Amino acid sequence: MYGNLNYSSVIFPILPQLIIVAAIFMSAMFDAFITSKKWLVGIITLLGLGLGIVSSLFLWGGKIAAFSNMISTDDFSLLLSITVMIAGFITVLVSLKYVDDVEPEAGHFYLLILSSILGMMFLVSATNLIVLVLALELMSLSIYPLAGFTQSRQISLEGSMKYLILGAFATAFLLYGIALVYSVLGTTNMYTIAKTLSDRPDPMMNIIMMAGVALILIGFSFKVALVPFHAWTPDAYQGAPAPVTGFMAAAVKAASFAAIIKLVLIVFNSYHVPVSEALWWLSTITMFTGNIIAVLQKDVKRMLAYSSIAHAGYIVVGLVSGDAYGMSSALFYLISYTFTITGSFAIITYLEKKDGTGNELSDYSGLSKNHPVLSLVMSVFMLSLAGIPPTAGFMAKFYVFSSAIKNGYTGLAIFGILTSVISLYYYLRIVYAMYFEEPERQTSTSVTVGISVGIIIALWGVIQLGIMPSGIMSLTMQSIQSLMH
Amino acid sequence: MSYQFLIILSFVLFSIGMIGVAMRRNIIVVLISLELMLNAVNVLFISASKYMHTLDGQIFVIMVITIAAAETAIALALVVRIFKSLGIVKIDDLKKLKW
Amino acid sequence: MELNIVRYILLFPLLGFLINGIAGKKMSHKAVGLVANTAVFLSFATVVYLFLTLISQPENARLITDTVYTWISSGSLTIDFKLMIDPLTSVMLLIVTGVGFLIHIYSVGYMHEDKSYARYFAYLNLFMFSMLLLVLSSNIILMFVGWEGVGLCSYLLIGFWYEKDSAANAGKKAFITNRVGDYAFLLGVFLLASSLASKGVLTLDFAMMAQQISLVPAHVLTIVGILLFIGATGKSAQLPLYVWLPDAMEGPTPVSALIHAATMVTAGVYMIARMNFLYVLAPTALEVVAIVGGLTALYAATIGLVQNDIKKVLAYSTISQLGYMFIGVGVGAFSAGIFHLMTHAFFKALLFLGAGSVIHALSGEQDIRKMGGLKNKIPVTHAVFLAAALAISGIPGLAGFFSKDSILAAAYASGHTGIWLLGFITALLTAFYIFRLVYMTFYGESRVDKHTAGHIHESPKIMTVPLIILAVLSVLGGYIGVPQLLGNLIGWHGSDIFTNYLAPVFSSATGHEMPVSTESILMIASIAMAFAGVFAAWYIYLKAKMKPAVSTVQTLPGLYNLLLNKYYVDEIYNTVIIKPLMWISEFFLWRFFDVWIVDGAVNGSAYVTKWASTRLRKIQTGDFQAYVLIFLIGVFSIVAYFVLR
Amino acid sequence: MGFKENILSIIIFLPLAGVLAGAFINKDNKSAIKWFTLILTVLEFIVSLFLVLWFDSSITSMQFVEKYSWIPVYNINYHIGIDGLSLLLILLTTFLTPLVLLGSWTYIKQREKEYFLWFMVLEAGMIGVFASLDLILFYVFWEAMLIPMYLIIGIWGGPRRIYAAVKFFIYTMFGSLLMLVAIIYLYFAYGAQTGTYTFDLLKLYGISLPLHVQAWLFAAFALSFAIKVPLFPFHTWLPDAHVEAPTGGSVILAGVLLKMGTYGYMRLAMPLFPVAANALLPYIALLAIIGIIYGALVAMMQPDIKKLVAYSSVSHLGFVILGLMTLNIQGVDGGVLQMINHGLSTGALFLLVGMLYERRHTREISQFGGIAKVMPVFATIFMIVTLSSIGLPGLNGFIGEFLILIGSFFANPLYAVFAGTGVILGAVYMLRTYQKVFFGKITNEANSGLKDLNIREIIVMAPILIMIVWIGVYPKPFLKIIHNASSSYIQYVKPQPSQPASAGNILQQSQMPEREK
Amino acid sequence: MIDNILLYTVSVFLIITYAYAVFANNPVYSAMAMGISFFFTALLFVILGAPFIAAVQIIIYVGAMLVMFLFIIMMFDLNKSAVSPVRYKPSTIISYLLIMLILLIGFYMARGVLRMPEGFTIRGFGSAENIGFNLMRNYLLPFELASFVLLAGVFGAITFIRKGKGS
Repeated sequence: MYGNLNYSSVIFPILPQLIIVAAIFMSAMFDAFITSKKWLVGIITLLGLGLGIVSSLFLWGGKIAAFSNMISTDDFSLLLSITVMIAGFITVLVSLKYVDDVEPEAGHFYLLILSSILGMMFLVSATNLIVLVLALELMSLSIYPLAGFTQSRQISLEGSMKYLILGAFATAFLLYGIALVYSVLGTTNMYTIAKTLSDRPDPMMNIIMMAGVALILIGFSFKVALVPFHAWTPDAYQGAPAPVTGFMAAAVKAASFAAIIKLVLIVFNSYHVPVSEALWWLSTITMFTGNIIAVLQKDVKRMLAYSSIAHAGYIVVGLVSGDAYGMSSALFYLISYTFTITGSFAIITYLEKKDGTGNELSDYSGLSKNHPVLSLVMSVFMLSLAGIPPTAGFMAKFYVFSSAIKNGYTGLAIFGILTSVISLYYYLRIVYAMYFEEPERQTSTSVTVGISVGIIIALWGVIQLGIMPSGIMSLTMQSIQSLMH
Repeated sequence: MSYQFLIILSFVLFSIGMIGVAMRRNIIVVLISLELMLNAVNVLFISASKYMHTLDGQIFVIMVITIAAAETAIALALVVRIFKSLGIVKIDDLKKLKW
Repeated sequence: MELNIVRYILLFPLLGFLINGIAGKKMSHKAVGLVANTAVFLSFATVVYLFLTLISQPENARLITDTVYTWISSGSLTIDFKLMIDPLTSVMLLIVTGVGFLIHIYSVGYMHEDKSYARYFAYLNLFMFSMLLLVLSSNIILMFVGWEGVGLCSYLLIGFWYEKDSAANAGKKAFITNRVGDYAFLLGVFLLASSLASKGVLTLDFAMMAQQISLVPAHVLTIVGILLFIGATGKSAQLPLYVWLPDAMEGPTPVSALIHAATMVTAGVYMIARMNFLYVLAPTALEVVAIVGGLTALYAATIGLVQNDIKKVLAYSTISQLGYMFIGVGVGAFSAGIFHLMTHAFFKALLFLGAGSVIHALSGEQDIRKMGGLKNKIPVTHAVFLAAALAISGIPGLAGFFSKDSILAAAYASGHTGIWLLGFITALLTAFYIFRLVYMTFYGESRVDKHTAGHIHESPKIMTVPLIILAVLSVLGGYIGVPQLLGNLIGWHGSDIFTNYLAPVFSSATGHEMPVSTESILMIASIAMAFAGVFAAWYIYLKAKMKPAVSTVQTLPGLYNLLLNKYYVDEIYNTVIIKPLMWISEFFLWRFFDVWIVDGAVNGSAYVTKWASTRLRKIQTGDFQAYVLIFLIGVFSIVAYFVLR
Repeated sequence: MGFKENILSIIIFLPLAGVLAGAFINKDNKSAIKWFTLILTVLEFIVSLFLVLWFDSSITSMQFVEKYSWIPVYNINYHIGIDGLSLLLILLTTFLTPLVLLGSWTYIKQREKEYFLWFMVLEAGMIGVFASLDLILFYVFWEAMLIPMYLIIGIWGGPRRIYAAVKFFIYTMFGSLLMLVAIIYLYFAYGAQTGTYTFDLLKLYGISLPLHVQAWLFAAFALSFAIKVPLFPFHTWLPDAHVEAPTGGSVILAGVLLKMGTYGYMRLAMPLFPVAANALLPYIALLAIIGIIYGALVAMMQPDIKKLVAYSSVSHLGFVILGLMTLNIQGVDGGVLQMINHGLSTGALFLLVGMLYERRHTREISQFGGIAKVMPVFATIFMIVTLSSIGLPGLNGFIGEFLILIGSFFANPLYAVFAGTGVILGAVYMLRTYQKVFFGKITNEANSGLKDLNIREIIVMAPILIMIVWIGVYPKPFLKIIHNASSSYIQYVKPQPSQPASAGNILQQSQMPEREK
Repeated sequence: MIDNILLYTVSVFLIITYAYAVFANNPVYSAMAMGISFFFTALLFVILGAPFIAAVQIIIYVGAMLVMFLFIIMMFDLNKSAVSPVRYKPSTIISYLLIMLILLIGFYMARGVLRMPEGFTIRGFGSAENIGFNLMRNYLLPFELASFVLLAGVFGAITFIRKGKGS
């Protein structure tokens, strides 16, 4: 009775996920057997991630629904899986030495990374709310401990604690929202929901339904840190160990935004009017608050936390416009942001001292004296964050704002532009700390292989997307298309 | 018995949990309130599944319980750690990170 | 007729300038002087040659042109680097190169111990170049190049001894005052050009303009004429822009002779003569020219009465003589104006050079109250100076007489009695102040202080020879323009060679006839005036040992001081224009507007951002409950938005 | 792919290649770096001379055009090409850069390698701006070029360099970002109108939009360029940037960067939105005139030479903009020529001031006096440059100012009447300064020992002086190059002669035929 | 009828226990109250025809979580340290008000619900067999994922419990 499962049809769609699972078990075993030199575990992880990327490339182009429509593997999910896996890849590369320095014998760091990536991969491919929630939780529950991973630091624990409780709180809201939707429609399958909604002659404005949609939106807005659900972000980012912060900023954002895109574009398409109106407000508030508060930050990680809030706002600008064009622009932004932010945090990781200090702006002054190349690269990342050509950040902003203008949200675009002028100030702040000020401390340690490789990958991404963005742009478009039918 | 009543019930329960999270200082109690909120969600799911005649609700509840369990595990571990290394049990004593 | 050698007139001084300017420091004084003088002499020779070829032409075909290249070409506006020589030009050329050459020679002696000798001659050659360009140019823009070029040279040469602040200031003053004039000049040119353009012909070439000028409405021409004339007042030191010329005496004396007496300052007169085709169609403008000229003549003469600096006296006399010239052109007697320009060039250059020789003799003393009785110590200088003085005061038979008389006659004939009267009085004053100068310098007992008195010496040959030549010119120069009236007495028809020679250029100008009787009366009257002036000077300053002068000063000191301080014009300009402008620029525009408004706006926005940041970050109190609160606010508002919309 | 076909790309990317190569030179081997960069930039200049060689000034269309697909998704192309305007500005860039490098030979005491390499990056960026015909490509170069300038000011600048650099960067960025929005809007508007979505400048010229839309878009462009120029109320960043920047920086800033603003007006803002341009033209002209007088007056009172020159730039650039606003051939020709002139003379002024600063380490005018005695050569050169900058006939400044003034007189006599006062004031402040610095007795002992220019510095100045005299004496070739560019600019912007014939119009028609040939 | 009475009584008790759990001063009491509330919830589930879930509820919540809570509380006797359970400061007051508002909206929502289907129970709908069968078929993937969630929980717990070099 249980026998007639067609295994190929089971294994194929989730091949990348399975590879990650395998990686998890492998590295768990290594972790158990190796007492020191945990970076070997990291190597396994890298292997797993590499294979995962390859396999997802191998699956590219098809659209397979599996597990009785629990998930569907399509270009959208694959593109985002690759993105998060790259983010994870860079993060692991960066933390190889870091983990051994900060928390020796803590090999399960890599396990947590892997399991969160697993969660993200299911999150982006889920077509059923159950899977969605489970994946989300898998991701979050692996991130909370990562955020508090360096227990020697009070701020780390504190950030993790706040993140955890608020996260659980948000999850409760999300679940309640789903429950409300379910209580009206009686199904949790996304496509069914979309169909039932669109079949109604009137886009059903049932109040419970609306509340459910709102709560679901809130649940995810929390994950991507839109104001006013951003409160955890600065604390968690500042507290978390540098590589993890990068990972959070890049991968978690990407995956959660993917989920939002799916919900907005597919599931609640019938509600796009109220949804995009709400998003309009959220994005304006977010861009404004994030950039304004970041201006005076002294701690680089905290500054980048606020900046990541602001960037979430810019991505939402893409969502506001609501059509495939805008969505793909948001995707592009996510990808470019992933490269940029992981790269920046690779450098921050390198500069962070064992006791977690070394993130003050003053620690960056005169960096270009000792590390000309490093500071040059850092400036490139900063300029990319600020959206100055020829970097990925510019192309991303260009894409997003053009989508907004195309759909008649010129005001939003102008507002975004103005806030990004503000953002220019604090990104330049880092640049001129590195170039114009006199060095206060000597960082003599040389850059490790892992970090340098990670930086190189990130830099490649930033430049590539900045100068030859066409390929990725079409990919994002294509993946959005694959999502829509 | 009416569907509306059940929904309202779940909502009331959820809100009480919410109040708890919003106002209790003791981390443990905050966690308890979170559990209660999730439980309220479960109530809604079950009643919905009764009225919708679909099993998704009930399955969902199982998953929610699982999630709750895992969450609590981590949370409590973290509480222990914080208590041991910082001696803090009141959540608003965690104020090192601000601005 | 097209002759390519015209350009050589310009080329030689330019070469001289370049050689002396670049290599001069290395070369010996002799070499420098040689280069400079040869350059000028060569161009003088070329001029003479061309002059001969010109007069060999028939009356109506006296025109030599030389198109070097197209200078500016923008759209339909093309400005050629084109030179032309017609009778008017040829006269100017002869004056400029001739007098210029003499002054060059003189300078060799005068400047011989100056350390920046090469620089001096480089500038001088550059000046020759610019002046010749001004004269030769066949279109008004090219003329403007020369116009500004001479301005530059005068700036450089006035400030030649730049270590003296007074010199540097004088130079700057000259340049800027001229700029004011040039501004008006350019506007005039633009107005002319645009009004021609609106008729479909855009040209700035004199000949072309002369043909098309009739297309332009009269009132426009009047404005153009006045604007151009303002330019002329700047260059030729007329009211109200004359202020720079007296200060210009800071420069070396030969420079004053060449630039500020003989050539440059007459550029304005030349320009108006050149533009006669325009002015005859704009009588109002001519009116203005004549009136300003007359007023200036009298005004400057009055100031000249009381000045004690020998060069200052001559400076004011120059201004007043220029006024005469403007009267001449202003009443439409262009040839008379030019004639006076020529004679004035001779005797005024002579006066300056003579003064220079005196100063040279007294080793730098310029105050005539510290002179006197030099007659026998420096006889040659005295002689030539006297000749020039007689010439300028219009004693019959000398150059000045003929030119001045023809101007006055023309003024009267054209019915400008008032202007004639101004000129008439000025004649008296001229004779008076110039002989005051002569007597106080050369006659009476010496007031020279002792140690200079020791080594008073006559200037060397190289300086005196040019003086003598100029003296001859200022005595005989007038006979090429003998008024027809006198010509008739000796039965010499066409005695006024000069006017006839220039006639083709001024064909458009209409001469006025008047009865022989009136003319002869006028002539006698002015002769009387001249003698009166001379006699008055003799009586006051020689016979009565200046007691009358002193007593006059005592009786009305106000008037005396007014004159002595040049009617306080400099002070007025200073307080009315310069000071306020500076104040506004510094305290309003810069320190207030730029700093507080323009800059403040930008910095202000930065401050606002920072302020907002400090306020806004306060919501991030590390307090968990606060976070939950913010969260709940968000939840509430969004749910409310969705549910209640 | 051939030298002649891709010469523009070669000119753009040669410096960048040089930077890549130069990055491998050991940073302690200073002379090697200096020589390397100098030789490379000279080579660059030589290559750019081929442009002149092959430039056909008789055809109106763009030349040396290269077009490769860059971002097909958006139909963004790597589309470059030049006309007379761009040609001259590119030449100016390649001409000034080596001189600047030679000029900063010994002045830069720290981090030479970065300095010289950044300058080559800067050069590439500037040339790219002048060459690109695709709006996005233009924008990319436009902003990419800010970064090297930011660093040059910030690292090697004066005491308040950070303030100046940040102000420069953010203020410029503010304008250009608004322009970006306008560009994108234009893209979609054109697409909606014609169905083909493109950023191709030459295509976009054809677009016709309702006035209010045009007005907004034009405002965005105009603001961005006005900040760059800088037009009167937007000049606040200029004095700071100039004063704080190192000599080389100031030279390039004044010489080339400011021209990008005027270039923007002529290439983008005006021709893209002719209707709005014509509507707003008087106001821009007004600002330009205010700038002329204001700049001159404020410059007159400055105690710091560099600041004085900076404000004088405001005045001169006012002339340029005024020329562009006249919309008749003389004015526009003059405007373009004046861009070059200002680049030369103000660039030279900054070089000279730098030389003085290197000797005395102060720029306070009151600190000097009587310099002419100890530094005759320097004084002479300074005098020539001063004269050129106050527009003395026979030097380059005059040609430009004359054409601009006569053009503006044709457009509207009042323009010339007010702008003309700038000529007087220019003489006032330049000569005052010159007198205070060079004339009089040496009062300050520190000045008595000053050395006159050494041979290197003379070599730096010589080419500029030659150009100054050349343009002044024989400007025809330059005007010839400019002519087609400016006449087609006028054609784009000028409302076709429906409105009453002004002098300008007639000039326009009178020289139409010669454009056909 | 019986159902209704049962339902209402259960819900009343549920609310009471909830309230007590949230407002009790002593964490131990809160925990106990939570446990009791879970019992009532289970009861409710049974009424609503989900016996299996009810069982799971009892087993996991009461059997695992409650014990865990109590264990932690006892181990570090956190109950002592909880002095003033509720803080009355502006933020709290505001949140009170907000929550009241939300409650109002909630009732408004509930009132707005139209055309509610009539509830009736199919035999064995919520039975262990049915659910188990479905878990193994349609819901295989969530089931597996749940296991990973728990795994992640384990990792997380390890992270914090193990002797880091910080402590």
